[in-house]
Amino acid sequence: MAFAQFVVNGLLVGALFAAVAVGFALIWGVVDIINLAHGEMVMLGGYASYWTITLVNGSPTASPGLALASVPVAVAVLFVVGYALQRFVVSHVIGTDLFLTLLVTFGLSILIQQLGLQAFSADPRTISVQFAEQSLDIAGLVVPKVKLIAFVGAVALTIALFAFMKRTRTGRAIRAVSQNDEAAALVGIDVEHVRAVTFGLSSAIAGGAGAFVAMILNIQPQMGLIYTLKSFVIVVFGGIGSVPGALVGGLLLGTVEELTAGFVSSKWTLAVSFTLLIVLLVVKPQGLFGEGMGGEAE
Amino acid sequence: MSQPTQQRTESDSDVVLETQGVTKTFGGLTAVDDVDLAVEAGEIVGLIGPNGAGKSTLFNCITGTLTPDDGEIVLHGTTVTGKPEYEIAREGLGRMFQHTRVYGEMTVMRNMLVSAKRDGGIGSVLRRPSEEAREQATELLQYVGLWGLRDVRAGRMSFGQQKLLEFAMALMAEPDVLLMDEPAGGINPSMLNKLIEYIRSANTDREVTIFLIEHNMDFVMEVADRIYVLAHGEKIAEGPPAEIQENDRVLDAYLGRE
Amino acid sequence: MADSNRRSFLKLAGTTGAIALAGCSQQGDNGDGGSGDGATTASSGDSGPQTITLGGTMSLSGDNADLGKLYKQAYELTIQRINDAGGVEGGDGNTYELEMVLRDDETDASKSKRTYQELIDSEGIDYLLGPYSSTVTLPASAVAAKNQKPMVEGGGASPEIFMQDNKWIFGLLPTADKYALSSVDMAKAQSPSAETAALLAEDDTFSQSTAKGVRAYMDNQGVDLVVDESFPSGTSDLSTNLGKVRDSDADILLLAAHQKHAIVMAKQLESQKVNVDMAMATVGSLNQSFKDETGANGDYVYGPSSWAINADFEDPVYGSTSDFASAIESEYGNTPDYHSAAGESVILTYMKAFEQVDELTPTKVRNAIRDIEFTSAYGNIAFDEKGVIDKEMLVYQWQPENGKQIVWPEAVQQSAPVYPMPDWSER
Amino acid sequence: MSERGHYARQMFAFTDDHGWKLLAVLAFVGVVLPFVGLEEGIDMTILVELFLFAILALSWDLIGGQTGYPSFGQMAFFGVGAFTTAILVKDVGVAFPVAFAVAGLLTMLTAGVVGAATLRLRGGYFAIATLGVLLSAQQITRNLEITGGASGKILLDVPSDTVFYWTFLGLLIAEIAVVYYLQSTRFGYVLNAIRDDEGKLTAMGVNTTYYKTAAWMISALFTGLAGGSYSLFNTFVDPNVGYNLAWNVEMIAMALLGGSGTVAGPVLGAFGLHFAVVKIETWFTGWQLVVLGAVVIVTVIAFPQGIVGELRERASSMEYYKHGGQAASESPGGDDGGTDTDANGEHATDGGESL
Repeated sequence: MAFAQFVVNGLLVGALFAAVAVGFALIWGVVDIINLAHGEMVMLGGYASYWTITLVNGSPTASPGLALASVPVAVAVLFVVGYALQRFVVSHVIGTDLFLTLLVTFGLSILIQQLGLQAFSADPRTISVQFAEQSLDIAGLVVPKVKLIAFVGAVALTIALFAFMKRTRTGRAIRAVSQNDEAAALVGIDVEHVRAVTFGLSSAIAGGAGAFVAMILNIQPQMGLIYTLKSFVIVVFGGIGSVPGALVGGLLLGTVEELTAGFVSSKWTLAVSFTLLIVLLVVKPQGLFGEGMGGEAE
Repeated sequence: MSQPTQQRTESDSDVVLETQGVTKTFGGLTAVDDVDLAVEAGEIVGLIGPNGAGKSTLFNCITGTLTPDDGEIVLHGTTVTGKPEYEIAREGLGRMFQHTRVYGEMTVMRNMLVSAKRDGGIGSVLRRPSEEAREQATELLQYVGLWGLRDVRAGRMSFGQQKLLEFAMALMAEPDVLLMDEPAGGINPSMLNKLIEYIRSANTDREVTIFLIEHNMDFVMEVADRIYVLAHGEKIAEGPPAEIQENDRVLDAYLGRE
Repeated sequence: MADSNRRSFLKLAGTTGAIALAGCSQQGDNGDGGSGDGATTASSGDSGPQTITLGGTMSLSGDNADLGKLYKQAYELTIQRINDAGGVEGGDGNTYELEMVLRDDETDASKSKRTYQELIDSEGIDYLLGPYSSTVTLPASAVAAKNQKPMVEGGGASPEIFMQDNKWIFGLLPTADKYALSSVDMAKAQSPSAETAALLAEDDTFSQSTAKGVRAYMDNQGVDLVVDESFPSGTSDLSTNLGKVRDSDADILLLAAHQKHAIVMAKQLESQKVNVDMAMATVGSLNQSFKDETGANGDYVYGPSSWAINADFEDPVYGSTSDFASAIESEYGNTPDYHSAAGESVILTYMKAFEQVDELTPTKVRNAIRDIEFTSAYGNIAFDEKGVIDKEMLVYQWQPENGKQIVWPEAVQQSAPVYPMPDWSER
Repeated sequence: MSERGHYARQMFAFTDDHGWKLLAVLAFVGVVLPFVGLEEGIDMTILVELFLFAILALSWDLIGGQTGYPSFGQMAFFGVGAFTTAILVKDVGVAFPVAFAVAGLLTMLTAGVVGAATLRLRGGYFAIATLGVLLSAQQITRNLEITGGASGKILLDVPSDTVFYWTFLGLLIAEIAVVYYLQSTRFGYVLNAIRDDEGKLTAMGVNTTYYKTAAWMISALFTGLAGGSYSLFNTFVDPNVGYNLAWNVEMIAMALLGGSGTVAGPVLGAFGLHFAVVKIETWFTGWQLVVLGAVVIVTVIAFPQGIVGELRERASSMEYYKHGGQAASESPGGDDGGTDTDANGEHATDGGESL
């Protein structure tokens, strides 16, 4: 029973990590940027949702409907933020040395974090979702309602992204750019625009995840780093650049962490996931699911 | 083993490079299928075949980049199959790549010096390159006409210049056998004759046995003493250029008649 | 707080550094700016009142900026009030205005050595304000000792700071190992008396010190520790640990961590169906922002404080504790907590010491601080031989009817604790 | 790595000269300063930090810039060194020089083990694996008894700042000398060739494993020795100080902004950026990180090849055209090959192996 409970805890929170990491993987796969400011997108998404609710209700307490309605706001705001960042900043270092892109996104990360600090103060904030703090009892397992909502929401975001990539013209253009940007340019795709859209999508999904983080946990200007680091682990689990791999990787990371917390001790959770990251890279660099899954969404 | 090997037993002492029944498959597709061939000292041997015939895969098996699923690679009479790539190279096997590869951010001179055959033990690694190496590099650069560019970053030069540099680098290592993957590819016609001259003189003056893949038929027919033909991973013909040009199976393979 | 003089001094210091970098030998003019007891305090020259500059670093950005802000407010307002009232009447007969140079250490312990050295040498500061958080305070206190400058701090509570035989450091917070003790006392005294406890501790210096202190204490008091878990600061979700608490049937839950985790605990107690008689968090559970964010889930949660906002202490600058509280509130719009009060008393400690010395030197001021005894908005200020204030923690509880109430010790309580906390099914 | 980044790493004849001059000036000034009035205090502290960051940037550059293995976890070695001396000096009671030596040895050993596992990975994979090493080292240290756990180690009974001034100065001079010397040897050539095209080098008969492992270990040695001195200098080390994630990025920024793949670049980059950080902290208190973030972004975008690299690329261009450029070895009019260069030549050497 304990085992099942830990797995459930892991999956519930893992879906959020997954939604964050999916964006990270997308931008890595398509634009070839390791975005160290990705965690900050989660943070901004959380605040977008928080302030939307506060604006409507006067306090960060929301009915489940309003809470859910704030998610698209976060998604939209972060899409614009991501699009602009790519267009005006990151595009300058596309295709250069790996570390130049790392430095620029690192610079963005501290810049956004510190501006967030000035704008929002360092106080942690959280959204209270009415009637949703209680738990369901499913076969003896404790399943918090708000986490269930977030779980479904995070998975839905991921699937929406996946469908977007598969079904829409823009999605196809993104895949074309990821496979061969020069060829894509030759067939008339505006590569710069597509990259910016990809950055926007990546940030948007992270922002949506951030809204859910604000509901089930809390948000703070400095919260981003840990999400960026977890995204690294997840992306390695799932295979670098793979969107579906990131989803599975996120669920897996959540589960591994909660099992570690449950059966060993919570103080070892991060040590275990970072060590797993190294081991996996050394033993199976293509990720747990091999190239098969990786190829699809790229 | 298979027949060709036995046929040439009397001349075995002259064979420097030999493949015996080499087979390589990738996920069910057989790229190289039971190929026997032998290159004798002092020869210039061509390897031709339509696209996807398995020529580059065979090269990669010989150099140790890939490990064959079956068969043996014999260099100077010793089996080298399964050895690491760098060890095979040290036994006298040089290689030039299809896409020219030089060390783009190093100067031309350093490209040459780093390609020199290593002499001595660990200590020599921690010393400045020897005078002999410098002289040899100077001579080779003058020979291929790049001496004036010795202090230029190699990646800055034109494709043709890089190709010449790669050739000079290959000679710098003093190989016994040099594998060249499409040396004439991407070179403008005016340079082609120069290249033939360089290859010939390397072969005669420096006693380098040359084994080359080539798509440019005029080029290969002119330069090679002997030619092997691969199609669909199998060896379908071998012989002097004149014979190969007359060979029906070769024509079929190239024209897609089967 | 910056005047033009300081700016130009600073530029000069910058130039010196640049010259050193360029490799020229213009080094003779530094190093004598602030060393030794006889050094003069930075003065604004002319004929105006003399000034004493206090200097230090604070977590103005970085992980603890929320608390760093409280100190900064208290420092600034107190200095302003002192100057408005005519300044400090020095024991040497002069009147001094106070100034302050406050740098940002980002709660980064690798910054404090250089920054404090810079304050001493380049800014000529003789009287140091301590930083926030134990990790930053440790190297900073070593700089103070080495340069023989007193440092009064209201933000570093790890007992290790005061175990180094450092005669120059004075702390206004009870040490971290004491933070959770009075909560245990309280739970022991209730009916039913607490017999088992769960302890969840963040893995930072401060929280680990707190955990260590309370662990030993509970062992001593015969409280059985049934869950004892640490978690990385980066952990965002406590549900598995709270699940352990639920399954262990512990009577009380102690969370040694900061506000971020206090909020997560308050939210997840309900969803994880944890019913304990007492749930307390060591830091961050008593701010108004904690209650604002957690709403009804924050009800009944306990927290320790070294200070009571409604206590009635006399204060030489503000008048009384409540005057101090309302001054901060009207100036900055947020309610002060014990961090603010400790910050205020850092300044007052210096003021009192300056008043008592016949000559303003770091050593004399340090000696005066050792023997100091006065009352401020924070309470009675006096230091033990290690340099720590002798204070016990009060225990507060958020009560749905009355708001935040002192519930322990009984002698000063405003309301009786609602103990046990009601089960979630009954709320 | 490709296009713009690589301009930073060429024309070594030019650097040889630079390294020599830098070494001479630094050694002279560094040694003379204490005799003309440099005393313990803020100037010495800042100088020690400048030396420290120069050591770190140069260490990173040896593996990241010269060898092209983009380490993103170099601070792991700093932490190993820092905690080794902290434990040895405080808990075992050995003298600083002994602890210093042990720290160096232990760091090299660690690098050997880590390198055996990770140096097979390329590009981004290697970067993440090394980041993983740093992060798990930090987490593990946090949970160990011997390292003082989250509370770290307080080290008050340590040598004076002057001792550390000489230690860091000596380390920096030694490192510049080592890197400068290695650049002119076959070893140095091989490292650069590994960066440019490791596959080619292997095909030419070089066992690259030895070379890159050796480079990694030398780089780790200097990082570890710097860490080993720093924990005592700082009088305090905990997992956040020893495995400082901000420094992990700063040292790379310093190397790249100065001009990676050179001797002078990382050293000057470290001096410049750290000095800027010190000033920014004083001038923009509370907003310092905002300014720092903006400075990093703007500098990277404005000078992608680093400051020294910028000078270098100009020198290389002049050299090429001085000797006739493309025409040097090709018959007139035959410029087909030339246009091919950027499309094929560059990508084959630069883009082929990354990620």
